[in-house]
Amino acid sequence: MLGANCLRANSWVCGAYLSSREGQIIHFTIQHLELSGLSIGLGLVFAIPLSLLALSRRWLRASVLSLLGVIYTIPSLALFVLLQPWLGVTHATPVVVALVAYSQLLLVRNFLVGLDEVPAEVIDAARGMGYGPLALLWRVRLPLALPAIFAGLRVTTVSTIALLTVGGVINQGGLGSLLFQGFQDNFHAQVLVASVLIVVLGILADVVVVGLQWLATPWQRAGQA
Amino acid sequence: MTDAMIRLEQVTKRYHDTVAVNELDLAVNPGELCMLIGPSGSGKTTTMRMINRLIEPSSGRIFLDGDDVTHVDPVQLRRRIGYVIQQVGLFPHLTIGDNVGTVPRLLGWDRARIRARTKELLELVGLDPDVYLRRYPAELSGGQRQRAGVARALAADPPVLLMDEPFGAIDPITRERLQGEFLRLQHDLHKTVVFVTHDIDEAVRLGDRIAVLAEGGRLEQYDTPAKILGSPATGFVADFVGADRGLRRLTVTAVDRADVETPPVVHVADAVADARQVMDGAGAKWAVVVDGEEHLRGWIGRDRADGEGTVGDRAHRMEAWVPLGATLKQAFSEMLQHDAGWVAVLDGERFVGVLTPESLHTALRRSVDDEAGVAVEESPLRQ
Amino acid sequence: MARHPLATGGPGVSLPGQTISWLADGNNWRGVNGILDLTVDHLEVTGLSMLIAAAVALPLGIGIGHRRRGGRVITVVANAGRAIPPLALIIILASEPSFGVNTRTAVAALSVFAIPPMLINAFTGVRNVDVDALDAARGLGMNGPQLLARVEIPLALPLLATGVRIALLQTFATATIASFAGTRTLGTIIQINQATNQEQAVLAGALVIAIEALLLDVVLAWIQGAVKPGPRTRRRWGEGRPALDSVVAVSVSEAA
Amino acid sequence: MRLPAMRRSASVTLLLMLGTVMAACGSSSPSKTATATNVVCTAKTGSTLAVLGDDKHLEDSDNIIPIVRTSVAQQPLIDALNQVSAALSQVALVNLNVQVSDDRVDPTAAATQFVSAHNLGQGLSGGSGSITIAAQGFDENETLADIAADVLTKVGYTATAKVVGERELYEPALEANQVQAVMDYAASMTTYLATKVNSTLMPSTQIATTVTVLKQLATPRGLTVLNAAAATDEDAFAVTRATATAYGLKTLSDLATKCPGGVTLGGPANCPQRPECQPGLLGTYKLKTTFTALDEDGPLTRSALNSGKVFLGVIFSSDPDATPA
Repeated sequence: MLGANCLRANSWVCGAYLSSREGQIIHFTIQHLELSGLSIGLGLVFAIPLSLLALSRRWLRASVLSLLGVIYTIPSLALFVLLQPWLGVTHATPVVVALVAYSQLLLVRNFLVGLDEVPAEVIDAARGMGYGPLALLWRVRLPLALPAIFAGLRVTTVSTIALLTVGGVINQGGLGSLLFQGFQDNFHAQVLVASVLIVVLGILADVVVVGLQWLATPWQRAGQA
Repeated sequence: MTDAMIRLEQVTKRYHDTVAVNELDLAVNPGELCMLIGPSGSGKTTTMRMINRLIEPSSGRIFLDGDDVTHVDPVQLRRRIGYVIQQVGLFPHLTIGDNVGTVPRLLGWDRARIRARTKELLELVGLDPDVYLRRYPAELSGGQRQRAGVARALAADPPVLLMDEPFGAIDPITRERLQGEFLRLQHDLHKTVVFVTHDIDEAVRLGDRIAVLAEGGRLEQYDTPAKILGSPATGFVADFVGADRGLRRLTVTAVDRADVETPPVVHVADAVADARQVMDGAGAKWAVVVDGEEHLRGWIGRDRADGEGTVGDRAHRMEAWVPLGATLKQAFSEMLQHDAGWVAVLDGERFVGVLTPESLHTALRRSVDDEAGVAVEESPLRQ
Repeated sequence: MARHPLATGGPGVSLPGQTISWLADGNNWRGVNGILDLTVDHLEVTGLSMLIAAAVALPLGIGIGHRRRGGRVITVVANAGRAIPPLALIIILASEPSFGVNTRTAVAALSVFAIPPMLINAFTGVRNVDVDALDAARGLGMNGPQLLARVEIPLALPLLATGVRIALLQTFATATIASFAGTRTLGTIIQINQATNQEQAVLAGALVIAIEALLLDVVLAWIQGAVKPGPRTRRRWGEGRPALDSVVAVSVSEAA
Repeated sequence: MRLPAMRRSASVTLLLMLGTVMAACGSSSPSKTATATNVVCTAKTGSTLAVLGDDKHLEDSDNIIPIVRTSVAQQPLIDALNQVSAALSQVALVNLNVQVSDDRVDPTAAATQFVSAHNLGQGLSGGSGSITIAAQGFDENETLADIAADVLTKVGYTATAKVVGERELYEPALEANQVQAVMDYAASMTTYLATKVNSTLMPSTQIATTVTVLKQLATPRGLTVLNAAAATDEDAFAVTRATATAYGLKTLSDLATKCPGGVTLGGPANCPQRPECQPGLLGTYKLKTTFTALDEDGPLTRSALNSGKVFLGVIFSSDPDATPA
């Protein structure tokens, strides 16, 4: 059975590829999920203190956002490569660090936009009823900023999963590596399967984040109901 | 007056070069509804917000129930003071129940007590708990949201309530109803309330006492609505209260027994001839018809009193009447509404007397002269 | 500075040092694989793709925006634009014999990905034009096309320019990756030297790409400022930089 | 229907892009034609390739040869890998490539099948510790690394194959103990080590001589050279079948005589530095070439050859598609 005909014909759509390379496909898919999940997770972990820092001073806000904007402008491949000497070639640290850096602009800016959009009268009422500054942030301003934060998270999640693919050209890109290897071996089925999987992962992740938002913001549901 | 619930002593608020409030002395007694009124820039909202220290006073002292709260922890202080604002500020991400339970939760009450208190308050402000407890603010109308706002402010049963134009953004009809309900609530709860408004009618209707503030927080006059309307202390107050303050007087002066006239009274069972005789004797063109227990049954005109028969079957129904204690304004509006020459005054069911335009006018002048102690000739009504 | 475990560079001279000297070396700039030549190829590919994408995206975005309907389509395009990795399409087209490994294929792929940002921002720009302004214009007796030309497009210009700017930066970055699928761009410096582990050249290439991208961004920010109707406001660095990915602006409104 | 306002304001946006392109096209990009002193050969497009004969033996003995770190060179490992070399005839190697490159069999599957077919690792045991076998980024070498890993696992090691990349990447990794073994190519490794230490030693066409020279270079670097296999995979130079027939080319010497003006050459980026690549063509065959860096017998080289972008392409001699001219 080794080498079914559609494999030999190198056709784009070839079921035999899935069965013959199942292990490899699963391996790279898991690696893709791990790397992008890690990047998004770390992105959130860094975005919160960064946002609070940006909140603390007026001028800080502008310079934090423009710094993140500058990073965002640097083409992904260039940043991956620039980080390699410091973070090592043989593992994915440079790619993860770069993806985390890219995610900051969207996460921090949406965090701030979300906090800005909290209605003034709600804050005034809360302070008037005896909410201290911390309680005000934690129990009033953050929950109300959630819709915008989730919007940023949605975009970041999908674009991180897609951007990881670029790591494939330096053999650190999860499904991106499978895709690029497929190109180098001129293996059509592998190229197509890798590409479709990346897109499917992106869409599934988007659905998950929308689900999380649906759970975390009951009042929005009610508003629309 | 040491027993004032809220006392401001020489309270001043300076923003670098402008003075928002200038050495204000104000005392609000327990259970009193004190209205703060004045044009924008008069510092009325600033004054109110200094009481719960949302705005820190530049100098002077603030006493709450006798304690000097000028330098206590503001966060704890605010939990002892109810706070209602025009845009309500309900927490959009919390249900109405959780909104109302906010301060009790901050004070650490246990869940059962909070739940009970929340239900009780929602009923108090006319929102059915079974329907509204789990609703979100977005699902309520403006009026309902404001009721929830008041309920939230009263949740921890604070002795003092600060209200910053709470009904400002609500349509006139609902506002009228909310004001009525708030008066009924205040009647039951006897909270000490500082109520900021720019609407003189609202101040007159709700206030036990009204503080009229001018530019820079200068207290022009602090007195009962009747006094403010009847005898404005300064030109500023007069202008502010408005040229038709006489009309507004009507809303604050109640109908008194001394004001009514006693027209000829006939009994429903009397003969028409007797009625005719009574009217001719008094030179009156009409007479009031009552029954056995002095209950008003109607009236009979001289022109209808010819021939035979009992007064009862000739009497007209009496549309225009007001209860004793109603305001002169209600009496006037009844009179105008039914285009009647006079209005009957009843004490419960019993007929007391009638008011004619003439007697209404003297009643109005009487209420001004007594209060202001001013001789009739110079009474402002003359101008 | 941790030595690169696999570096074969000369002993002693640190990596940054080598990178700088590589950059300082004149003949890395001239010649067929020189930086100047590759920059020209890079801008050619980017410019061409942008032209094609703009010819499709701008009229379409403005048209749909003008009719105020089709918001759903735009959101789908936005999501798709984000979910599909450009490298995938480039490689698929390069692997397909009928397209093959050449500039034409790369331009085709790049222009596909340049469309979403411009389409979204053109649509949003026109649709968000203040309704009162439109009513006033209709009131003055403007017909459809005049409305579009005299009111909607001028008012939508800032967002239109943002869309073009984002698309241009995105295409410039993606063009770098296209070198790994056979298109001569600045990425070629990385692709060639990475295979032979000429690490300092790879770093130098990455540095050149990053700096050129930032320069392009500054120029675009300036042009965008010029395009913005209304009073010139002094803009601090970064202040004028609208959301680089104003697709987020759409998504924020989508989500909220 | 003219839209004055639209033309005026929208033109700024279009100008922006036109400006970018105009600036780009305006400057003269150097023409890429070969020097035209005498007869110029132009490539003919085509999808089948023809390998030109190495009549002057530029390509030395690039037999497959296991190289391991001396620190892991215990007897079980040596015997196992030598068994692999013994089994690797030229036919076996080409067959492996057909399976993996054409039939798209998974390299690991092809490897396991090869190991069981030749019952490698039979009667060997006692291996312990973990061994990482480096592999270059193309199918053949990945398969060979998988075969080595299979056999070593049978013998008791925990062996894994790992794609590292070109020799410039895996040789330093070998010395730095990041990887412990590699299925290398004798002549190429010899040249690489020689240039690395500026030695004048050279591989030869005879594998035996090449191995002695390789051992001389490798041992001081802590590397042990095992037995060479019969199978070889040198660089081969190919043109499209159409070009071969057009110019009647059979061997590299024919090419040198038919196209004295020189030809365009495409291949892996390190070809200009490798004596058996571009320098060798000039030295041994007096063939001038202008080089374009593409890849290691990958899609870039193939499409450049097929589309006529390059006249001559570097491919692997063991590549199933490469039939002699």
